[in-house]
Amino acid sequence: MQTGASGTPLEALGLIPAIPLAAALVNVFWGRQLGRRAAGGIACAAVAGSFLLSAYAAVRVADAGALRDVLFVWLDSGSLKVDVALAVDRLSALMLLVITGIGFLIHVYSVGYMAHDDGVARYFAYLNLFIFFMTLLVMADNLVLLFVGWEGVGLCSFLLIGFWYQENVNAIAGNKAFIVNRIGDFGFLLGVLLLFWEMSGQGIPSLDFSVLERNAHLLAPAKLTLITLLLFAGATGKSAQIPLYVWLPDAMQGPTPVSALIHAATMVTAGVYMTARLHFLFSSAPFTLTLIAWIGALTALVAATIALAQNDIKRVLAYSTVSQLGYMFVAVGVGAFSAAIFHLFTHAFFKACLFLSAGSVIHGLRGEQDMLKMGGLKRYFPVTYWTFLAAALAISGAPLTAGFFSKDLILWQAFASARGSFGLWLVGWITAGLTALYMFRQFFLVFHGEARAPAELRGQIHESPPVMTLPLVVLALGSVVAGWLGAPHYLGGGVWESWLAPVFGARPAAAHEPLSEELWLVALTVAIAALGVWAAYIGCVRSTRGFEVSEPAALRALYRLLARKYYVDEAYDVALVQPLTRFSSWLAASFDPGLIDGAVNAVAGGFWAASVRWRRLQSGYVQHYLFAFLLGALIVLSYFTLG
Amino acid sequence: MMIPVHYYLVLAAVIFAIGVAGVILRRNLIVVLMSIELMLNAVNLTFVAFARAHGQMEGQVIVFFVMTVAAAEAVVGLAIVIALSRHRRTLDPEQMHLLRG
Amino acid sequence: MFSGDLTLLIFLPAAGALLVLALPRRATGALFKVAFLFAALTFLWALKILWKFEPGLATIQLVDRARWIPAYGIDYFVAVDGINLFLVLLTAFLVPLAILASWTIAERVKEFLFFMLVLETGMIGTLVALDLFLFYVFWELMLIPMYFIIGMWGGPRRVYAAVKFVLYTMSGSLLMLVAIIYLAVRHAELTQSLSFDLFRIQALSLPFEEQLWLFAAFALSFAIKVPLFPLHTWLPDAHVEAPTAGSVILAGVLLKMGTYGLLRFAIPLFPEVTLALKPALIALAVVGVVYGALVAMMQADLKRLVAYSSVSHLGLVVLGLFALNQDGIQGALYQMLNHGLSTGALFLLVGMIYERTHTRMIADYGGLWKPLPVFSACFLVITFSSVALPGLNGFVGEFLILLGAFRAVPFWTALAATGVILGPVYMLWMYRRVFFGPQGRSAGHALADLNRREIAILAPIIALVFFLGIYPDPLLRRMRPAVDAVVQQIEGKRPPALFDSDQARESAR
Amino acid sequence: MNPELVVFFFLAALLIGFSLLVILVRNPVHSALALVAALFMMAIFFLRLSAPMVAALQVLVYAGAVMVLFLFVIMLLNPANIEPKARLWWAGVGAACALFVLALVGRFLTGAGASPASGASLGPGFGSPQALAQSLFGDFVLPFEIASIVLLVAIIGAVALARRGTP
Amino acid sequence: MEVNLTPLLPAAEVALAALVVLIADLFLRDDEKGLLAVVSVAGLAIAAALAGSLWDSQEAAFGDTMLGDNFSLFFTLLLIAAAALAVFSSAHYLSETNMPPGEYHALILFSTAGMILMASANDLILFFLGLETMSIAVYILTGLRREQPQSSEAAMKYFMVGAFATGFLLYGIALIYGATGATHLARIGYWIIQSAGKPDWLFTAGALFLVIGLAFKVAAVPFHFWAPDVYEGAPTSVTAFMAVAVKAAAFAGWARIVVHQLAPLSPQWDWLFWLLAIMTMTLGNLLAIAQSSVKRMLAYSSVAHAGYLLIAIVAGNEFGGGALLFYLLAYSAMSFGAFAVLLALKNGRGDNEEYRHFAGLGFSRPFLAMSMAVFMLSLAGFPPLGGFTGKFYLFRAAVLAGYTDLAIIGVLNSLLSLAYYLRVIVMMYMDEGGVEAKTAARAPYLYAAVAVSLVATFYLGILPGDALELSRRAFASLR
Repeated sequence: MQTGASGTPLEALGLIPAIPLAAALVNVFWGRQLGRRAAGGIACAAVAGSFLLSAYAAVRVADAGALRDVLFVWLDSGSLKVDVALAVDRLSALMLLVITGIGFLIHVYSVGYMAHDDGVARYFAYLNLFIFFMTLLVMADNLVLLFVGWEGVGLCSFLLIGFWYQENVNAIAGNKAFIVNRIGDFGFLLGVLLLFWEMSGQGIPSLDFSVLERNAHLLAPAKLTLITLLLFAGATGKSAQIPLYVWLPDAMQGPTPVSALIHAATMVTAGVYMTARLHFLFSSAPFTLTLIAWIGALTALVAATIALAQNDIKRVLAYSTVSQLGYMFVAVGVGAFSAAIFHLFTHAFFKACLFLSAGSVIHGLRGEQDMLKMGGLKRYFPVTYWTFLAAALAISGAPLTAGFFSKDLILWQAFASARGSFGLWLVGWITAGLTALYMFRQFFLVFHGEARAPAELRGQIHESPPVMTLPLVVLALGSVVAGWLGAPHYLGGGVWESWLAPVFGARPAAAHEPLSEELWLVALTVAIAALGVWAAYIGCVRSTRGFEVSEPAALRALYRLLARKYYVDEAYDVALVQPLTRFSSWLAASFDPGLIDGAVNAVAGGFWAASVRWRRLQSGYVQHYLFAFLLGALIVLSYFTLG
Repeated sequence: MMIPVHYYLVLAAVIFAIGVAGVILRRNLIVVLMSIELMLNAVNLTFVAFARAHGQMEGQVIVFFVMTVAAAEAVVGLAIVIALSRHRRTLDPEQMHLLRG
Repeated sequence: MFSGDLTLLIFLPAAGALLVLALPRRATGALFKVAFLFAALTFLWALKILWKFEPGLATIQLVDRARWIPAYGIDYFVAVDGINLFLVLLTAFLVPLAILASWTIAERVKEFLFFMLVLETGMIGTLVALDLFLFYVFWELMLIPMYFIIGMWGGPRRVYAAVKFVLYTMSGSLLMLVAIIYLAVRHAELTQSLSFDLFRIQALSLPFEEQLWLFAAFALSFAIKVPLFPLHTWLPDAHVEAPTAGSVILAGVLLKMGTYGLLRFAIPLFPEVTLALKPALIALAVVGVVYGALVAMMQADLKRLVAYSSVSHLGLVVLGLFALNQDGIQGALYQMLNHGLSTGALFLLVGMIYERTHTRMIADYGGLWKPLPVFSACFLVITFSSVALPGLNGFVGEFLILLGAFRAVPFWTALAATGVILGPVYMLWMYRRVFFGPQGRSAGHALADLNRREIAILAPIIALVFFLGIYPDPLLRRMRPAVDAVVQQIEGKRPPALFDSDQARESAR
Repeated sequence: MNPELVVFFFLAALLIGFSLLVILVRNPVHSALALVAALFMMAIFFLRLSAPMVAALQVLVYAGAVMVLFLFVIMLLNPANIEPKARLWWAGVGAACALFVLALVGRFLTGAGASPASGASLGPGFGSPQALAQSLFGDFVLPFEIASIVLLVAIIGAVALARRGTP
Repeated sequence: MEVNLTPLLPAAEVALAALVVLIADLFLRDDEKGLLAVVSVAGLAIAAALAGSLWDSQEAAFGDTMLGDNFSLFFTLLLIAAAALAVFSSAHYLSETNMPPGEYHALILFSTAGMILMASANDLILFFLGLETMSIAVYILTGLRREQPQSSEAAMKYFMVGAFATGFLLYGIALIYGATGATHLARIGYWIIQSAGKPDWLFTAGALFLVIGLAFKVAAVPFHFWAPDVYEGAPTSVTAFMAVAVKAAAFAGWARIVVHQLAPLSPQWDWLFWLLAIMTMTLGNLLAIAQSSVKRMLAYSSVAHAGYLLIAIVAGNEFGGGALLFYLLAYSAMSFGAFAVLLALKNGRGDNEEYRHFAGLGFSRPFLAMSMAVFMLSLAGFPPLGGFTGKFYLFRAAVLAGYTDLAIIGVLNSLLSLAYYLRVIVMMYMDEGGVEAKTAARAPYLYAAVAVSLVATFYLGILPGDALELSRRAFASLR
């Protein structure tokens, strides 16, 4: 405690990550012997245990403010001391509940989804490991430990994306995810280092959050801007923002529950969590905040437009995730951290629900993911249809659903808060329309219209078993009602603001603006969302071609541009990957063996050649030797004539 | 008047040089041996001249030893030449370069 | 002062070597057992030394000291402190495993084991020697067994690799010999007493000009061993050709000798020059980090890839050393252990797969996870240890290095941190091509997963990988005082005016 | 010009001439004869330098014994064997030898002042057999004995090397 | 006249043994010639005992021309050991090559006697006679394998160059005599001091000629050309003897005359030795690299080692002297050992002295190969072997005397030398084929000689303290 961190000690805190870790180890070592059911059972039970503990912790937090458990000294280099210290405050308690709660549902769902897979033990081991790292991430009491969780979830993401490793695409996607994330982490790490030495320069050699928070004001603004920019670089990687969002769509190669858990509900929000956790740094770095807001807005817009033209059921959702994360960063950028977390919370429900529903469809269609081969599935999927619809409505911001509350809160903050601007709002607003459009395009393409599935498959399409649909229902319910926690004041207000107030401080109320203005904006948003739904209906139910327009040429080009994701992957390939590869193969094939090793070998060869050449001096003729003797004598005697 | 001692020295040096040249240039081993004798004789001359200059007998005694050694060397040298000639009917040292490099 | 603990540790393997020599050639089983027994005993004894080691002291401990060549003031002088303690342990830990990994060697077993044990004596001796002459003797003694191990049990180009290894290494160390002699002579001149004692020579203050040359000689020798870019090309050849055990020891221990030497000798002996040349060495180290990674990326041969990754990793270690602060040096020291474990393990793993498939070409592999799940999982752990995943050992060292280096040279550190990106690029790319995807050509062989012996080799390493990643404090606590002593040695010294400009800039920051 | 000097130069010219003959004539027998002559000239110089005993030994040992040996060997080994011409490096060797001589001679002449006195007064019997013998068996008895060993070794060696029969 | 013969005893005893051998040779049947070796070794042993008993006695005889100081005793013992080893190791070789054993042993002993005289002589004439005794005997030994044209050719070359060099050496003695009126080293030294360290041209010329003659004996570049040919052509046992004993005796001369007595000249002419040392090391090592015969490689290596030893001559001070003597010890052990291994490879089929004959030796003849490897590594200067310690002292002496440049060039040369020493090991352990194991020589004495060299190499490397002290004291006894 010498670092001055505060919090009520709670020994049991360590169990929250420990239980899933233990379960993961059990599955790693004995999973195959235990059999499928046991493997799944252990995993689910572990997460359930964590959830219960988290709930307990949340209750305790409500009284105590913050809980803390220092396990042991991890690193102590003399200047820096890092403890393995867990802490739970209201923010992390919330995150824990999301992670373990939604995590539990997804675990349960996975039991059904992965029922026929060979690697089920491995799957659950990874999944539990993920829960471990994710809980560690949110419970970490210092930046370094947070980084452990941060990288750990990256590892699990890598493992799970490439879960079906025998397909090269999957493995490649896993690599891409990890490496792109590492690019962000590079910045993050530098940010941590810079932060530490700056603090150290102020006599506060610590990376504990509570210590940092108390002393953040000591940092020079310029340095602070640099630090936050570097940290945000990490967030762009983890939370898939421009320019590092490219890995997330590819990450859909993993099993669908994984996409739901890691690539929608939890891991990708780690960046948002991190900025929220370090809100005291970010909020005093105006430049960074502005940048974050605009990057978020731009990401939201770009991803939404791309989502319009995707035909893979999961990719649409992936881009949707990117887009929604953009929203969260808009909120962060305008300093509305609690709004960001609120959207994170609601998003976890509806996006998990969407993914799992999509998974249910895919499961029922034996792995088919192309929406152009679906259509008219409503009758095959009675439960999934409704859960999907609920979540789609939520994400589109249908009034009184979860998404409605959180999105409107963000848009309002973007418009009205001190850092907000009309431009930000406008982008967000347009994106809201696009969101409804692509969501309902997907909805209609999948569940309505004519059935496009191959005839031989049709007989086998079936709704998923209860073990899968039950979590769906829970999540769908969440998608609809979870928003009330943060209901706006004109609807009576929720507990959200007050719950998080100890963490972020009382939000500088944007409520100077008249209520009417806020309502107007809500109305505008709802209107554009409705427009989006309508357009989707026109485009997909009527024409069934899913916007794949052929006329006129300009539109077709636009469509192709979107379908090809603005050629960003290709551009990265040409601008970064290829030059690097070419440079590196030049180094490996020419420079290293040719010049560097060549120089070494040339020296050796030179001596050999000299030896061979100079051997001829030794001609074998004795009189040559004598002559040389004489010359040598002359050299010796030259001392005499010269000296 | 006496001849200055360095006259003898110069003479000896010249003879020595001639001997050296003979050793290096002649392509008959026996003549080479003779040239070596010339070199040794030049040394002897030097010794004797110095003995005279110093007025010491030592120099002359040394000449005696040098002669002994020269004789011994001549004997061994000739023996080697004979041994060599059993392998090769030639006295030309340039024909003998089995060993080189 | 002669407790004998360290002496026993040094010469226990040598005794084993002699015993091996005495056993009949045909009894390969007995030979292996005896050699393993001695290596294991050495490890146990090293553990005892760890036990006896008193943490928190900056001074050397367990000193063994006796006159050796009194005429020149040469002593047999060995001791441990926080700097070499764990490297000794690492050595004693890796050798039994390397012997265990060589169990499949069928030819010339006796010679092989003999050389392995002699090598161990050389390595431990090098690490604990504190008399410059003694150090040099052990330093060179390491070379010969390794030369034989590469040359006799290596691959097709083993002779080239072995000779290159020796010549390259010697080209540096011979100059160091002159520097050692020079130091001792100067010591004798200045103090009128003969000694090769490191600490007494350290106390000299030689003119900068002289220090510069001496440092150059020491640094060259160590830089080759490290190997620091651009002196690294012997390494890939040596690694590719060496047998598994050779690669393990080479990567695991021998390379550390370079960085250890820098820390133990070059830096404290010549603090002013160290400060003056710091920028140049850091630049080389950082170039090495990036260069090694880039070249590793394009390697087709697994061993070559790992070899170049060593270049990259050790560049980072050197960066940490020349940060010249607590964090950097401790990180570097810690990273030496990590690299020893993870790269050693990588070579073990490559050796195991090579025994099964007789190829090391990445292109021949693919989809190995399917037939070899346990092996693949082990490989995965080590891969991530190598790319410094937090929670595994590599991270602790890398983080501390970057932490320390960032304070000293932020820009260069940022550049070096690109290793954070490039490391996974080549390691994971390799991993994917070997273990994921459809099964490759090598699948034609009947592939059996790890047997018990192999698991016994890997299990302790993996356990340590986790332990060192999760709970590094016991080690750091023992290293810290000694590292502090080195840092203090340097602090307060400054290079002469000629080199002063960047120093001034730095302190102004 | 000093008559003594004239004599010196005359004898010196002869000595040099014979020496040159030794190395210049093609026929080894002629060389040997020239060498005999040169050795005689040398003996004359010894005499002039107050070393009569040495001069006598010179004639006996060299001009007598050693030269006979030389001639004997020449006869033994094919005398008709005509020596091939020397090669181009004559010039180089000539230059080297000339340089060599110049290096010495130049110094000897210019540095003459530093040379020891040329005319130490000599005691009676200087250079006589008695004087030589006294030195030889007095101060130089050990070298004398060793000289005998040298000769012994030479004899053994000559026999070992040159004897006939299956080696 | 009172004559003290004590210091002469070892040399006289060796010569006496030679005579006994000669006489015994007449009475022994061919199958009994092995006794000659016994006689020789016995003689040498007695001589060694005599020399040992004289240690620290500082005897002098014949008007101080013959000294029994520790320096000469050190060399006496070293040379006797070398001779004894040569005798020991040649039994096998002699029977394989039909060299006449009587003459062989007698000549070895005579030359040893000559060498002892060289080491003990404090007078240039005595030194010269010792040198000639040695040289003539060795010329003959070189040509003793008469059925081999190489042997005769080597003898011829050695003889011609040797006689040529004798001329120079003598000329030098003559000029020194002319300048100083003396051949006695102590008197010469006194004269130098008289001339206040600035001796005149005559003396300097004489000293330079003397140096040329000595440089020939140690095969310093450019007076080395004979060495490779002669070493290669001579019977291997003689080569071993030559490489060790002749070199040691010549360096004894260097030490006593150049380093000690002419020390006042050293500031003036050290650059000359500096140059000689560098040229000798470098050329020797360079040319050794591309050889195909191990024997010839060893010859070049011996040239190179002469270069290293010249470093000590340059360093010149007391440390240089001690280092010189110690290095000679170490060099003798390892170099002799290497040649002894070559001797053991001789079989009915041939000499087996090429690199290719060493292929796979590590497995067909493990002991020989292991020894050879040790000798090679020692020659290359690897610790903890004698060669390393020796080099260490040499370089230390150089640094101490301010010649750090020489030390650096020296170590770089060591690096160069590694290239060819390692090649032998490569052939033995990393290649197959070569000499078949079946023809292993049954030569216990030879193996014993190898083992002795091996032990000495290790001993001088690991526990050099005593030998070093011995060397230091031996050099310090010069007066």
